[in-house]
Amino acid sequence: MAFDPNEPMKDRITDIGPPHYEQFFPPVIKENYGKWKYHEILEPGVLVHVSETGAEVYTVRVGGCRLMSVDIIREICELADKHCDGYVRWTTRNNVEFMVDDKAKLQPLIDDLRSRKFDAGSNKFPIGGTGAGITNIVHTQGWLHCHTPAIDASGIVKSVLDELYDDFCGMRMPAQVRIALACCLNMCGAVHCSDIAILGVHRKPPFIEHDRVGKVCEIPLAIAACPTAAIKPAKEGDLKTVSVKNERCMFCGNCYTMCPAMPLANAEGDGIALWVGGKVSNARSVPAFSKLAVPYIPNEPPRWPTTVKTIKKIVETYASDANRYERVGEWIERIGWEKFFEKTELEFRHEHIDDYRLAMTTWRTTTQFKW
Amino acid sequence: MAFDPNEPMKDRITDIGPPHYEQFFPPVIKENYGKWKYHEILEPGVLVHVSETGAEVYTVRVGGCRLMSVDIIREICELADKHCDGYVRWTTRNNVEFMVDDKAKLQPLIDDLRSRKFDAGSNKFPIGGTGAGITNIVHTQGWLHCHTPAIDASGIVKSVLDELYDDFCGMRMPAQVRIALACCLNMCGAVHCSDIAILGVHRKPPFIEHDRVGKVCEIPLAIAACPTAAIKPAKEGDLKTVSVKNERCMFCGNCYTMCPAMPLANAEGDGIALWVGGKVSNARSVPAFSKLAVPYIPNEPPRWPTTVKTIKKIVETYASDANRYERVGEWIERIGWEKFFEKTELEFRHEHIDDYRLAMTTWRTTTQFKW
Amino acid sequence: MALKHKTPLIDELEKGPWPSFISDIKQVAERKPMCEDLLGVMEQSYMDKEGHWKHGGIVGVLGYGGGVIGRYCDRPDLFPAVAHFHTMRVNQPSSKFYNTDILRKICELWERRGSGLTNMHGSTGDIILLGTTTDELEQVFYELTHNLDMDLGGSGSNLRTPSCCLGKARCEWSCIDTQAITTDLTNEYQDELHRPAFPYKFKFKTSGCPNDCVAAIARADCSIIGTWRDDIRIDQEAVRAYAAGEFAPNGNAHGTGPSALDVQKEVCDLCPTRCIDWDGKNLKIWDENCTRCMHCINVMPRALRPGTDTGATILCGAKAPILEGAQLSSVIIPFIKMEPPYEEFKDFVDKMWDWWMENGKNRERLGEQIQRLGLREFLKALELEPDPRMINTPRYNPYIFYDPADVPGGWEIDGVAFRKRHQA
Amino acid sequence: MALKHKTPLIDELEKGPWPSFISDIKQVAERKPMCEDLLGVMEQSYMDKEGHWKHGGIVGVLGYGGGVIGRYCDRPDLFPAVAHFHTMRVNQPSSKFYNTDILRKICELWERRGSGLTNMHGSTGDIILLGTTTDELEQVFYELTHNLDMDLGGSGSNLRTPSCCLGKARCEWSCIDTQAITTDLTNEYQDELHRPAFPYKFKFKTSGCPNDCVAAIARADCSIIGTWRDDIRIDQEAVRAYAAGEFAPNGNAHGTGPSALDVQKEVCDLCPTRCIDWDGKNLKIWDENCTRCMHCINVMPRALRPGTDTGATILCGAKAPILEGAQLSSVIIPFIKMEPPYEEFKDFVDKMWDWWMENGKNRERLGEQIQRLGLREFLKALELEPDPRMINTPRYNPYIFYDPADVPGGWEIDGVAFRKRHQA
Ligand code: SRM
Ligand code: SRM
Ligand code: SRM
Ligand code: SRM
Ligand code: SF4
Ligand code: SF4
Ligand code: SF4
Ligand code: SF4
Ligand code: SF4
Ligand code: SF4
Ligand code: SF4
Ligand code: SF4
Repeated sequence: MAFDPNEPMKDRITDIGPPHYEQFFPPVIKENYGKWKYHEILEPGVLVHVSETGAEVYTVRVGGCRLMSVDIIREICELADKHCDGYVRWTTRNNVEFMVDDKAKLQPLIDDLRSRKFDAGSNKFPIGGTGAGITNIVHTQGWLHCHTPAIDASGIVKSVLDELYDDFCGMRMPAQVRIALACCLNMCGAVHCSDIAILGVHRKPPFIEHDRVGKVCEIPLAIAACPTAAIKPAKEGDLKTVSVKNERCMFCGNCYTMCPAMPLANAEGDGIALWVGGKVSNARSVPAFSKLAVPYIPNEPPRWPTTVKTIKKIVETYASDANRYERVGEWIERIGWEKFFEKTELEFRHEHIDDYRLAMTTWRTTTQFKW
Repeated sequence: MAFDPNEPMKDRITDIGPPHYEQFFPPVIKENYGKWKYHEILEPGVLVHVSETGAEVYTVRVGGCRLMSVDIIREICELADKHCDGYVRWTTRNNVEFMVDDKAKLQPLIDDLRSRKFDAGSNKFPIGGTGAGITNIVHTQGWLHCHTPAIDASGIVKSVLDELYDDFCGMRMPAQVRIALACCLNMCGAVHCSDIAILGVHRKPPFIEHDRVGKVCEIPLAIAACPTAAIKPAKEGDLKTVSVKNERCMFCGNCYTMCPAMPLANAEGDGIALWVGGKVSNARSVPAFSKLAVPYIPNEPPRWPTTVKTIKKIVETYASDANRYERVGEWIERIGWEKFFEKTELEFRHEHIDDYRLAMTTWRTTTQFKW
Repeated sequence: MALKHKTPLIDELEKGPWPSFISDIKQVAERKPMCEDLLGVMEQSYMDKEGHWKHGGIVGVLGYGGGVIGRYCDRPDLFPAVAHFHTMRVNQPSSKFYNTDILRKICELWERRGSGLTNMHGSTGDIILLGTTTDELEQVFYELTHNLDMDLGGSGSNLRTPSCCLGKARCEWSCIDTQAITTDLTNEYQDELHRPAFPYKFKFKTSGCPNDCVAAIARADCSIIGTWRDDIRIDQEAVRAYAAGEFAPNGNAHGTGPSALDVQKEVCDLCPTRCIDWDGKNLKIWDENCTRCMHCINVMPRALRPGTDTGATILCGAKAPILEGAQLSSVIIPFIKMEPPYEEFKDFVDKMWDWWMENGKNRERLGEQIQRLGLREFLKALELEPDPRMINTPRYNPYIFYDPADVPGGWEIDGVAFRKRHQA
Repeated sequence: MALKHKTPLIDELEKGPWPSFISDIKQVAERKPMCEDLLGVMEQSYMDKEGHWKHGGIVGVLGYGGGVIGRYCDRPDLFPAVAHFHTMRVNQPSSKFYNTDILRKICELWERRGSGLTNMHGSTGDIILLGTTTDELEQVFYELTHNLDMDLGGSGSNLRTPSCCLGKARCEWSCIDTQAITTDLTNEYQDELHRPAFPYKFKFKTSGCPNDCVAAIARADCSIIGTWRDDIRIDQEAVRAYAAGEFAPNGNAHGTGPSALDVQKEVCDLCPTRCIDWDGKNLKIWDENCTRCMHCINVMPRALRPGTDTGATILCGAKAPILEGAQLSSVIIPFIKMEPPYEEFKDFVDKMWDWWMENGKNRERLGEQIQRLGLREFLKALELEPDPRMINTPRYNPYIFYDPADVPGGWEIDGVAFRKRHQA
């Protein structure tokens, strides 16, 4: 049976929702559901969970490009069939997890995973992403699919993870380090609460295609889209259009989301801002936003060397200076921002000082600071 | 020589500023200026400061009504002449300090101060206000002099300090406790950063005397005065006046400050809100605002029993529960607000939840809380 | 086989140890022109330092208001195979376990009717089928529903695909049945998910415990996070074993292997409420002061476990920065039992949505609406009592909107009587 | 002697141990009708639960735009002696030491020409002469300036009377000469103090050290707070003496007398940056991590002292809630030497006021203006470089106003070239 365009409603099935998760559980998972007692990381990327029933499940976590072709998924299937009775899962950060219910099955799986490489040389299934290491970079579409990006996504992630590869496969960090990337201020992902966040930023206000605005945009929506009320209705000759008060624009791109005739992508304007010290977990300290570390780094395709180097510097400074269990933000909280900038040798600039709605809550209202 | 109203500018002296402080320093202060080495509180209200030169100065601090008649000032002068070579000072919290440069002079001074009482029985010069005790209540004018108060000032202060008298004369608190009172939201004093703050609040919107507004107010100023933009220009018949959107009014009284034809004082509406946990010093924790503890207590002249009782309860809970050196705010920070309300048996109400500009920064964005 | 476009820049991304998405795409590009042209678009972007996708048009499947993101190339002259390149969001099974059967079916379908490229998974949690043409959309949908028992996820101003951590499936700490909750909510609210009727998007995310492995508190308009109300379970012998170095601390997250744990320093001193005492023999937790931050449990998984009176904390309002700035979710229900059929919770959801839809401005997220109208108004609509657990601190500004119902005479002042007492 | 009005309510305030202001006023009321009627007004207010003072009128002395607060009773029919009851603010000597000679002169003057009641002192720091009639104002001013060498303080939209802690006069911790600074600024800015030219009021307050005994950080548009840049001075022997119980901890603030101080618990563990080590013999402070919070010094005044490279931190913007909410002052100059003639500081003040006056809206405090226009603009006007010490945290919202000067081509986008690269 196939879809018949002439009778689109025929046999139509809707609103069935996702397939039930339980059918995809490997037997050991199903049988021990809710009975797990403790876990241990045997080596980076390899976990064992032990059940109250005595059962054990061994998990091997591998780094995934979350951009996956059917070929690589099929290769994952092949591995899963071979080692894992045909089951596999993805984590919330786009890693792939292979599970076996017997220690004996573990090493063959690991060996198999390690052996697979792309022709050009990169690993297909790097093992790691556990514990006090650097796990996969959560990211978004970038130049590969979206219409509002200021930067690419996958290419930057690849470049950064090549540099941090050993820390994906290791656990020498003081605590877990979560890196995320979003290609524009929409922040599709939790970059606003990441240990290190890579954010695409524009730096030029939208240019307005007056001849198109009236045709392709709903002007009131474009005006309402601007958080700083920089957009006003305007006329160009007979055309109903809008004008932008450039001094008020902080390049959020929300106008472009509502109105395609106001593009702001630009090779010279766009680039990367780095943010640090966010977290999500409630462990020890409360969830926190990431704060600005570097206001701007130019787009440097194909390998983004300045971004990569700067992140590496932050990671190494953190690794050598933080206490065990201290997330990046907890570390900075302890040493103070003045020391963070000193130790990482990053420049403190006017962009670091907030000037949006809650700005005053970020100023230092005490004589407590360090020299 | 005296002022001649017919020749007001004759011999006029202006802009001479305050008399130079140095002429008022007792010799021991002048000689040891900048040379003090350490101090000790000998007993509540009695300090010794020791100089690098070996000199000592003994200070006896007494609680003052800062509302002082010339009679009591003259009595202070009499004491200063008798014991202190004619010098005396006031502290930043309106206590009076008598200083002697010899331990031998101390006890006679203390005895003399203790002996003096008003005919009706109250002490003229209670000794105390030092260290981990409760010092004088900083306050404002109230019904005695100001035009915008929601409460009296001196009478409430007297009632509260009668109750807390032993703690003015003692030092059993975990840390210093600073209480302040302001009779309206203008907050003339540091009540916004006090361990315990007593604040006069209105609860009825201004009523508008339409026949006077145009005459006695500058309408644009009255409109601009409203933080929530509740005031709009209006017409009553021919009269230019204003209207108030009552739902938007949060009773700040700023419109009345600008426009006498918009009074909001009202026996049934007005009363007291209590705030806790503010501090000013940078010691250990950073300066902090006081937070709402009790949204409303009716005015209960002449002795404000509910206010007095509530403050006493907060003080006693703090005294028995906090660690040494812990200010009220530091204590609450440690135990959490849920425990504060539980332990003090105060009701948590909708008024406690902020709804002004920075409100969202006060919400709890973590799963961390106590049962 | 030589590909259509020269791609010297992105070829650089084949180097290095991390899996190369370029190498992966190239595998498929050898047989799929769409992928060939996609590589061309990427190379073009790498040269221009600007993306080459047009503002999305509205495309979709009949009767659904979401699930498809329209996408067109702005250089169809150069890259005709990706002139259309729409994305389909397929609702993932909760917590993303699969068998190879379903995965292979997806691959087969998407190789046939799409680009052969996916995101496993999208940030919201969907399986993203990346790139197809308009005419394929209905076909894919038909096959998905008929042959794969799968359905589309959300996009647009509607409920978005709920997601969750793996919870009880493989984690010892889960206080709630994350998969069950997520699947139940997804099914219950199919209409909201597929037919946009909201002011803007709305997301549910569910984590089994406060470690929040699905980042619910940062990314969901309604965050459901497992917790407990009773005492942390302690196995004193295991604590002593940690101290003695018999186990690896923190589940060996630091790769130390079994090694003596300084319980005082690494557990007690890092407890945010300092509510743990360790005398070298026994661990005492003053649970009344515990904020269930998980730290001690994380460090000693073999000795400590969450309590057994479990449920969830419900927090609302998280979102990304657009428009009014980013928000984390705030505590709305400190504790709720989350057991099927989740009636109390769904009752809460209904009230929440009613309020939001009634008062919501276009493109106003729930969190922004709570900001604009006040947490108090939100609680009123939910018929919930204020609780200090909802706030970090009571207000410090004195601008209180007193309720006229609490004031004798309400908002009225008798002006005539006033002026009798007070001359003007 | 029986007073004019029956005052049963306020008579209750004569009871209890704390000094009774009613008893005090009554002393004077026996000979001064103003005080008699003032007691009547108070009693009336206690009955009505409403104050009885009218909105202040503008009264003052010639050539000055402040220093007098006009006040009229709203029941002159009942209380004629206080129909006028204006307040005069007299600039106190810095840190409020007096000799009895000057105090007696004040008393004599105010008994003769005013109510005989004062506030010692007003919240801003002035001597408040409470209550006189309009015709006495010039007389009092004349006598103050001619006979007492005293002058009026501030009120209205001008500089307010600066005030300070007693600092080096009797405190071992003062890092700056608080009195000297306060007196110098007061004299330097007499014009600003007496002739309103500002958008609103402006306050200076100066504390000798971070304990901030004059609450500068909470109450001054410009807070000057003493601090140091080098190391805390340690007398190791004295530390050991504290540990051994030879001294009273915290200057005996807890009334414990000499008693063993648990240095680890009461000092090291309470240090906010945990930068103190104590091995039972020696105290080591890692000064590079010290934030000069004063705690350790407060607890062991005989062992620790601030460093010797002293100066001040300048913070700006504190104010009460009206209009935009209360603010604490924020760090603007982390460190400045404060030595006469304070040129660098005054240069800063001039720039600050220029900016404020140029941009200030009516009734906008400096702190509110910084809020409205941004700290960055303020720093620019001051020609100060941004410093992380000015903020608690860098911005977390991504709404950055990038400077077009830093962007190639500034704000311009070449639309034609863009559309060549990208089809619409
Ligand atoms: C598999 C996964 C859940 C899933 O449903 O897919 C998962 C699984 C586990 N997490 Fe997680 N977490 C997973 C995403 C997260 C996230 C979400 C995220 O990063 O986007 C967080 C919040 C991160 C944050 O705060 O920014 C998260 C914060 C934690 C924490 C708290 C750590 C902390 O100190 O802040 C723990 C406890 C620990 O590691 O000690 C934890 C612990 C665990 C444990 C040990 C739970 C258990 O007993 O099984 C699991 C193995 C940990 C490991 O990898 O070392 N998990 N964990 C996710 C793996 C992501 C990946 O592939 O890298
Ligand atoms: C006399 C006075 C200064 C003046 O110029 O008049 C003063 C004098 C001293 N203060 Fe103060 N402080 C004075 C107001 C303040 C204020 C301002 C206020 O309360 O409005 C503060 C900030 C209060 C706040 O944080 O809310 C203040 C915060 C401190 C602190 C920090 C305490 C803390 O832990 O937060 C210390 C250190 C200590 O006590 O250990 C201190 C210490 C001292 C010392 C010990 C300094 C010294 O070595 O001489 C003095 C005697 C303390 C005592 O009374 O126990 N002084 N002190 C003020 C007396 C007020 C009164 O009559 O009660
Ligand atoms: C595909 C995905 C990114 C990805 O690579 O994974 C995505 C892609 C887009 N998001 Fe998103 N968002 C995606 C998850 C998110 C998340 C993360 C999450 O859901 O956990 C967020 C942050 C959380 C939140 O909801 O606030 C997110 C916050 C936004 C926003 C800002 C919303 C806000 O209130 O601040 C926009 C802008 C908008 O809605 O106009 C947006 C808009 C968009 C649009 C539709 C672009 C637009 O302006 O209309 C993107 C289409 C890209 C494309 O062409 O493929 N996307 N978006 C994610 C959805 C995949 C999935 O269904 O699984
Ligand atoms: C006398 C005094 C209270 C006292 O009992 O000590 C006082 C009394 C008045 N203050 Fe004040 N303020 C006094 C110190 C303060 C302080 C504390 C300080 O200076 O350290 C503050 C808080 C700090 C600040 O400046 O923000 C203060 C914040 C206000 C405000 C709110 C200003 C704001 O920006 O939020 C107003 C309202 C206004 O300016 O319109 C105000 C207005 C007033 C007026 C003039 C009433 C009015 O609405 O015009 C009061 C006249 C009372 C009267 O009739 O006697 N007063 N006022 C203080 C001045 C005495 C002195 O010179 O020594
Ligand atoms: S972050 Fe921005 S550019 Fe990237 S996928 Fe989301 S909406 Fe598109
Ligand atoms: S980019 Fe943002 S700030 Fe700039 S005009 Fe557009 S909506 Fe406004
Ligand atoms: S707080 Fe209000 S009522 Fe009290 S003196 Fe100040 S302005 Fe007047
Ligand atoms: S009292 Fe305040 S909020 Fe109410 S109308 Fe007046 S200015 Fe506005
Ligand atoms: S959130 Fe808690 S229950 Fe869920 S996977 Fe993470 S640690 Fe386990
Ligand atoms: S869960 Fe957190 S708060 Fe509770 S006892 Fe353990 S470490 Fe302390
Ligand atoms: S602020 Fe510092 S210098 Fe001034 S009196 Fe207080 S403790 Fe002494
Ligand atoms: S002054 Fe404060 S921060 Fe510095 S060492 Fe002492 S206690 Fe620590």
